[in-house]
Amino acid sequence: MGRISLRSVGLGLAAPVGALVFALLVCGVILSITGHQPFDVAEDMIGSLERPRTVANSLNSATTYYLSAVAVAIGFKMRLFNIGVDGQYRLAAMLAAALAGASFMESLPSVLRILMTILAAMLVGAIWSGIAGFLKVTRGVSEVISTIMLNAIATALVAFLLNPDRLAVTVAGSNNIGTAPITEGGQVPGIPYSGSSSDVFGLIVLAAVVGVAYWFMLNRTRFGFDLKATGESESAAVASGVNVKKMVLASMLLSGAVAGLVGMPQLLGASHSYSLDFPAGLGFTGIAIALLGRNHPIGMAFAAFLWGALDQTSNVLDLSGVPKEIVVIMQGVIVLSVVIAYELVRRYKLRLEQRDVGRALGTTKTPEEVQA
Amino acid sequence: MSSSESALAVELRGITKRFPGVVANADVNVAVRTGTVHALVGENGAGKSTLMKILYGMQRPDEGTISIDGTQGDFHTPADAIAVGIGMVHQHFMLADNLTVLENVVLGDEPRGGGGIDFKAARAKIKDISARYGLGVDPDRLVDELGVGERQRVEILKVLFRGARILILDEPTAVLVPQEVDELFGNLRELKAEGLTILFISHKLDEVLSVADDITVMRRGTTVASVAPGDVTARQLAELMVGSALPVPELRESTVTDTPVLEAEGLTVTSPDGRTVLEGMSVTINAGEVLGIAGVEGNGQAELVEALMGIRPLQAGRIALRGEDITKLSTRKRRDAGIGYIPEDRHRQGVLLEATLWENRILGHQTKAPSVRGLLLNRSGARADTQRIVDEYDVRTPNIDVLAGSLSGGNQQKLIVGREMSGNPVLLIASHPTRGVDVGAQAAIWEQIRKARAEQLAVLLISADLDELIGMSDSLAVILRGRLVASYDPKAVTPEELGSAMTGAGDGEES
Amino acid sequence: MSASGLAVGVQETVAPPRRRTSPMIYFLLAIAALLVVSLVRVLTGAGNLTSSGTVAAALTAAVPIALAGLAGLWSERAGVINIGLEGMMVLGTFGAGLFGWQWGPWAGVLAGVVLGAVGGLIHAVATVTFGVDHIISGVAITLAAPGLTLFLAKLYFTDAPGGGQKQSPPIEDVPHVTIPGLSSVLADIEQQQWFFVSDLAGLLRGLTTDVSLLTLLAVVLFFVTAYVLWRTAFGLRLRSCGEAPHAAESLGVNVYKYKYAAITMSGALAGLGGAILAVASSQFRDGQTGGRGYIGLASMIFGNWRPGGVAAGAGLFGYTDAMQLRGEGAVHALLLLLGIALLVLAVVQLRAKRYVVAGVATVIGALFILWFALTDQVPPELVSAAPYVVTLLVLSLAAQRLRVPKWIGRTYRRGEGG
Amino acid sequence: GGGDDSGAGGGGEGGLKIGLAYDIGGRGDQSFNDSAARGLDKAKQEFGIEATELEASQGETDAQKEDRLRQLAEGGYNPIIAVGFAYAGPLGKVAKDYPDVKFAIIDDYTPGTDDGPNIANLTFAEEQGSFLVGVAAALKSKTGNVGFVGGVNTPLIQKFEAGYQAGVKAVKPDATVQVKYLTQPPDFSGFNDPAKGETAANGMLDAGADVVYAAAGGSGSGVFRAAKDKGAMGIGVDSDQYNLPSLADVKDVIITSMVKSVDVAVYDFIKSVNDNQFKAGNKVYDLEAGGVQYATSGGKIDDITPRLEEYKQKIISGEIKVPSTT
Ligand SMILES: Nc1ncnc2c1ncn2[C@@H]1O[C@H](COP(=O)(O)OP(=O)(O)OP(=O)(O)O)[C@@H](O)[C@H]1O
Ligand SMILES: Nc1ncnc2c1ncn2[C@@H]1O[C@H](COP(=O)(O)OP(=O)(O)OP(=O)(O)O)[C@@H](O)[C@H]1O
Ligand SMILES: [Mg+2]
Ligand SMILES: [Mg+2]
Repeated sequence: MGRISLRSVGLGLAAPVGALVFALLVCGVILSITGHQPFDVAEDMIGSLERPRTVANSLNSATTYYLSAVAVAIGFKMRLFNIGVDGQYRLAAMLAAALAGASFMESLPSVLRILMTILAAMLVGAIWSGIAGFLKVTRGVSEVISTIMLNAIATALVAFLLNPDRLAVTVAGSNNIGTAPITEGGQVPGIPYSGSSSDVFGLIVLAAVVGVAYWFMLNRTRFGFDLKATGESESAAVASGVNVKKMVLASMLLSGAVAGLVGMPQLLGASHSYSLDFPAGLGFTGIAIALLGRNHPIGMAFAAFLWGALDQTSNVLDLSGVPKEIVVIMQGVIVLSVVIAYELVRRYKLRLEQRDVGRALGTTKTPEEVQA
Repeated sequence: MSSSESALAVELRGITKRFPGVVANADVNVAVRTGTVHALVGENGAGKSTLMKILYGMQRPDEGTISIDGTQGDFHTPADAIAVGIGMVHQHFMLADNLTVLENVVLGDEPRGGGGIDFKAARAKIKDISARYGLGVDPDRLVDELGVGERQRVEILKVLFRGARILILDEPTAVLVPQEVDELFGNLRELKAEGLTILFISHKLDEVLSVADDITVMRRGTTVASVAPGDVTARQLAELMVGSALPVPELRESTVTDTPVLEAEGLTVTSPDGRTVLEGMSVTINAGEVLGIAGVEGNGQAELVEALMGIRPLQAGRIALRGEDITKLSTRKRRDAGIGYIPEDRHRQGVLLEATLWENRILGHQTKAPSVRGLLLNRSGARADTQRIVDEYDVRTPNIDVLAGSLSGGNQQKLIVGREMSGNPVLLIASHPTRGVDVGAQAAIWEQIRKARAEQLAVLLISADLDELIGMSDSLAVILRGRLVASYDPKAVTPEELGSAMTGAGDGEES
Repeated sequence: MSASGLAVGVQETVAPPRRRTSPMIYFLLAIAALLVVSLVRVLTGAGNLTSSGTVAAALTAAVPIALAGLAGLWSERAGVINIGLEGMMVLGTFGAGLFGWQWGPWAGVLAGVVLGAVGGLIHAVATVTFGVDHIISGVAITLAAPGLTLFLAKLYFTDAPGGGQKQSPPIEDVPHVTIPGLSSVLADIEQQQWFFVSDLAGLLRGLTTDVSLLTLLAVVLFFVTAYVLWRTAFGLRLRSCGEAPHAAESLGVNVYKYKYAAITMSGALAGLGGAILAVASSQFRDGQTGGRGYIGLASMIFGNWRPGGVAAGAGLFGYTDAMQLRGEGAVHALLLLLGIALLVLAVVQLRAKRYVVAGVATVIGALFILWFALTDQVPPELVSAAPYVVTLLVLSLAAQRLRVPKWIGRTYRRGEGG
Repeated sequence: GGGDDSGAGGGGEGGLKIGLAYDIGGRGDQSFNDSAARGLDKAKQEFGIEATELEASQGETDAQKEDRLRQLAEGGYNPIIAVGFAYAGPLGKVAKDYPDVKFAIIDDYTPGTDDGPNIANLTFAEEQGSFLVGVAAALKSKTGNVGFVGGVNTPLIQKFEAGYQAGVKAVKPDATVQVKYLTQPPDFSGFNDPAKGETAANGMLDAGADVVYAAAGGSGSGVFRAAKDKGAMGIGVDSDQYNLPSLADVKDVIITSMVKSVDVAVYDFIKSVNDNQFKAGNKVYDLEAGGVQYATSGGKIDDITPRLEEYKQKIISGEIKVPSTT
């Protein structure tokens, strides 16, 4: 066993490291071809990570990305493709922001206010993804289509609600429009990060909690077992007594509830209002990170941080005249090469395992031994 | 050996093929005379299919040579083998369900005309071949709609369509009833008469002895004997195959009681397209009784089983388990009430190939100790019990943390049987419990069923293996087009009688 | 993850034995639909419902989506999910921008096709050769493509006249054609506002007037696809790779080759869709595809992996999109149209004894009609959701008899079959 | 805050070192950002200064914007110009930490950015300029039916609409104004989708409009193409679009443009810093200041310029008060 685990650790590391090296190589080539100095670029990016602020911001991005990735991963684990995390978190953040900013909330104790906001966001996210789940189990509508459609519908709905006649307030002189700002009591204070001008989102704790809960749910609960079983083989799960329709609905609701959280760190920790410039597209980033982290709670955490760090260090590139899109290319190449590497390693491991099984069972005997 | 008397159609020399962990073929030598039926026998995993795939260019041998009609060949793909006139019907059907028979047949060798496929010519040719060999295949039907027998004939048509002179048939009779087998053999003799060479794999030794001109026996990846059918008995052949005597399916004294465990009445199931696939079926099984259901595949067995398990909705009917109505209960509740389930297709319904053995132990028992505690999994409980099953049922595995997919089919099956027997079920629904399982495992599974029956378990046994059915059942029923058409006393019935009842030709008697 | 997703809820399709719906049925259905639409047009006075302008705009809007859908069809028929369509379209828009600007629109289209095909090829290498999960590879391509194009755009376009960091200099358009004579006759009939006749004239006029050659090319490609995939040996083999690759392999078909061909073709078609988008907009712009690749994928599923269905899905989307862009009035009328359509569906479902669906359809239908009756206008912000709502509704209420290529999303490796 | 942010600060010793952060779109968007770039270029030529330009990416957070500004500040850039209201929040924070650096923000004057002693808010009276092109549309229209195509439904673009509506109504109170926004935020593709612009404009033209105002960034080219096909007229936005090379093939339908002189504002700001005349607080670029105007290139509105000038004077004098919301 010791030998095997050592081997599997080695193999486990081989994939991501190999892939990273490969991705760097590809980007280096692209940079060289286009007349840039790959090493200078790398130095700039790594150098900017020495700034505490960049690290803090990377952590903050990672927090949001991680939540988004978990939301996506819950679906992935049972082969549900929730492309709708994007719409779910935007609608959830908008409505939760409206609630949190509402004047009647001012009188409530801070903890209750924050809790209500977060619960409201989870509820909205769950309802929005629940529509897709409901249509899937009752009408067999592919969740891929329905969530794409629901993303666009959410956009229209948010635009409709983000109107001074409805949930938005306008600020004189501003060209922005958003929900009423959340006052101090409704905000989640940041965690000071030494040397950085920006704090780390207080809700990074929430992300950690969600990650642990996700891990626990998958590995320690019956529900998680059913979820994984359904993902691995729907027919076997059905035969084992899993009600797949209920599972689809439940996991869509769960995925949506987590999606509802995606906007919270930013909303309660920084923006304090849902306005036109509230970050969009985090749902899609979540897909990439879930894939990169292989739906694994720890894997996704690393992936989220890597992603956040790449995003945050890209600003420095423009200053030295390198198009920062090189970072986006790098992200794409990393996803692809990590996965290729994992696939190669997986095949290799499978071969090793079969060989082990074979050896243990003595099926590798030579014909002479057989005839004997 | 008479191989020197006529030209050799196929000569395999020193074929060796290694897979990770397994030497599938080790220095195999086979010589097949032109214009003969040559049978290849051997237990599961002996390397028969692998050898045939090598001959057909689907796999490359690590060592050895292949000669066709005296000329040495080097096959990289099936296309190379097809080019020299080899055709193969695979153990598992190689058909695309969503394509028509015609499309499946012409695939890869399409008659061209007018910038596309010449459908007219293809249709004519298929009808012609179909008529000539009495295959009765309609080129325009979707393969999805065909039964196993028809699929088998489409497979043969595919080969004939390409004008193959050497036919490989890998276990063509496994899914056929005796009458269909006879028809097939009729076809084979006709083909042989036309000078074709046939390589034929089967586990059914009587068949082998009746149809083959030569027999090659394989064991553990190598050829251990070449015999003529006249020189051996089935028993001798079996001993050559396994190196020991064959186990026989049989029950000892009757344990049947009059306490009904399963009472199903008027079960009616319709398929999604509105056909009635199960029509007012009633089944009763008492404690300690094994009810065997015989039937050609696709006559409603799968639907019956799935209806009993609550996987398929009922249009009408009532199911009671030990007197309690379970008609409206979910699959999970039914399992909780004490139904064990050995599915016919273990990869589809029985195991999670990418999960470990102990996780597979939990599957189907997600609500019961020792694998769970409340809403949480009990990992140590599940692991301990998995170890127990591995030991008791002789599941050959290095440990319980390997993925189920890396076990052989037989060992997977033993794990499933062990799992379904745990938790003391009152009713066991066993669909083809020994399908594709080698003799050792077969004997073990039969023994477990006997043991449980002695402890008052009720068993619904569905099998395509008529010997198993006759040997293991306390009573026997025949299913045809969604109805039970006849009942037999297993002690008094022959496989032939059963076979004709299964095809609708026989006259079953009430018993 | 991966694979084709869960089958739950999808009604199992057992092909009705030997009942081929004749084209006549579709024709009659289309006539009936047009009758209802023109009835609504007369009732509401929303001329935009069937005007030639709407039809023409719908056609233009549908083309890139339809090509993306067709691209998806090629790939998925060969068993490979292509969620990278969006990225391949982006490559197409960029190719059109870079080459179209310097060497004219046709060169641009060609470049778009080639770049798209390169995207497809990458997808093929990842999924076929390396057996990577199809979704992952697709997402990676969709992720990297905009990065790459922006990176290159900054290099090539920033200092070009009329270009910028995120957009190319202008591209010329390709010629547009009109069937001479016919257009003006139809225009006269359309003007008359006759029930049905004018609507039909509007429809025909929209389809025959000022049609871009690229639109025609797209239409031709649909017929070519249908022919190639269902009438030729190449197509049969390709489809067999998506249904049962090991069966194909056992008959000597080189599955890898066909998968490569299909995915590359898929990329090329997506690239074409992107290029057409760029040429029709006179330039490449970052973010121009606006999710059309995903919509195309949706229209392919909507269309049950068949060219006619893809065209219908893209057409439905293009139509509602054109309508909402051309004026709010039509969307208001759409409420009535949807209401009526739902009631019709309710009756059909009632006759099929599906009471729940019939009930739900009746309720939603009545709500739409009520909404129509009680308001003069749909809030403008919500209007933009019309195409999505309509697509979702149609999908939810139509029976889901989807037939996914059987081997979709799964890895195939030579010699592992049987 | 603190730590790593304490360094740097004041400007360079010799010529100015300007940092400019664009909104999404960046230099070359043939619109708003490009206009800022023109102002920068002019200043560069004139004052021989050095400049670095950074650009926002799609979907980024305020933190990234803040980081961008900080990097400029840390890098010794002074002054720093933020293009677009999205920078408002981040700028407020950064400016506090760098009291010696002069900042400018375009299109925003909100509490939080107005109180900094080192921030100049450069805002525009888009509604006033839009009013005038509305007048032009009404005067030029034969059908009494005109259109407005907005790129994305945001308050900023709504300002354009409000002024335009008022202008049209001022001339022809019973005229019809058709309004369409191409997309809803956060889908900003409405600024980038000429095909949508063309469809929307076609709808308006089919419904009787004969002049369409395209306040839709890059989607405007589609609007003009529709106008050209149907023999109608179009009105451009932000810059004098008649003269844009990218619109050369449709320029004959562009009768005028609502020019928003971001370039002037940028140039003025740099000049003020260069001349040590920096003034914090809001500077409104309105008609009076020449910050917004109507373009006359192409001579299509020569016949009505007297009327337009008349209205312009009335606005400047305060006789007409142009609403900024609908
Ligand atoms: N692709 C493969 N990879 C690894 N091992 C394989 C592969 N195919 C076959 N084997 C192994 O080779 C051995 C021979 O398998 P083969 O399928 O040839 O047996 P068989 O004689 O046809 O058995 P059966 O009677 O069950 O059909 C088996 O032990 C199996 O484990
Ligand atoms: N294509 C394959 N790739 C890898 N391993 C394979 C393959 N086919 C078979 N094996 C391995 O061969 C072993 C059993 O295969 P085999 O098909 O011979 O079993 P079996 O006892 O005949 O069961 P079954 O009836 O399910 O085929 C297992 O270890 C399995 O993992
Ligand atoms: Mg086998
Ligand atoms: Mg075999």
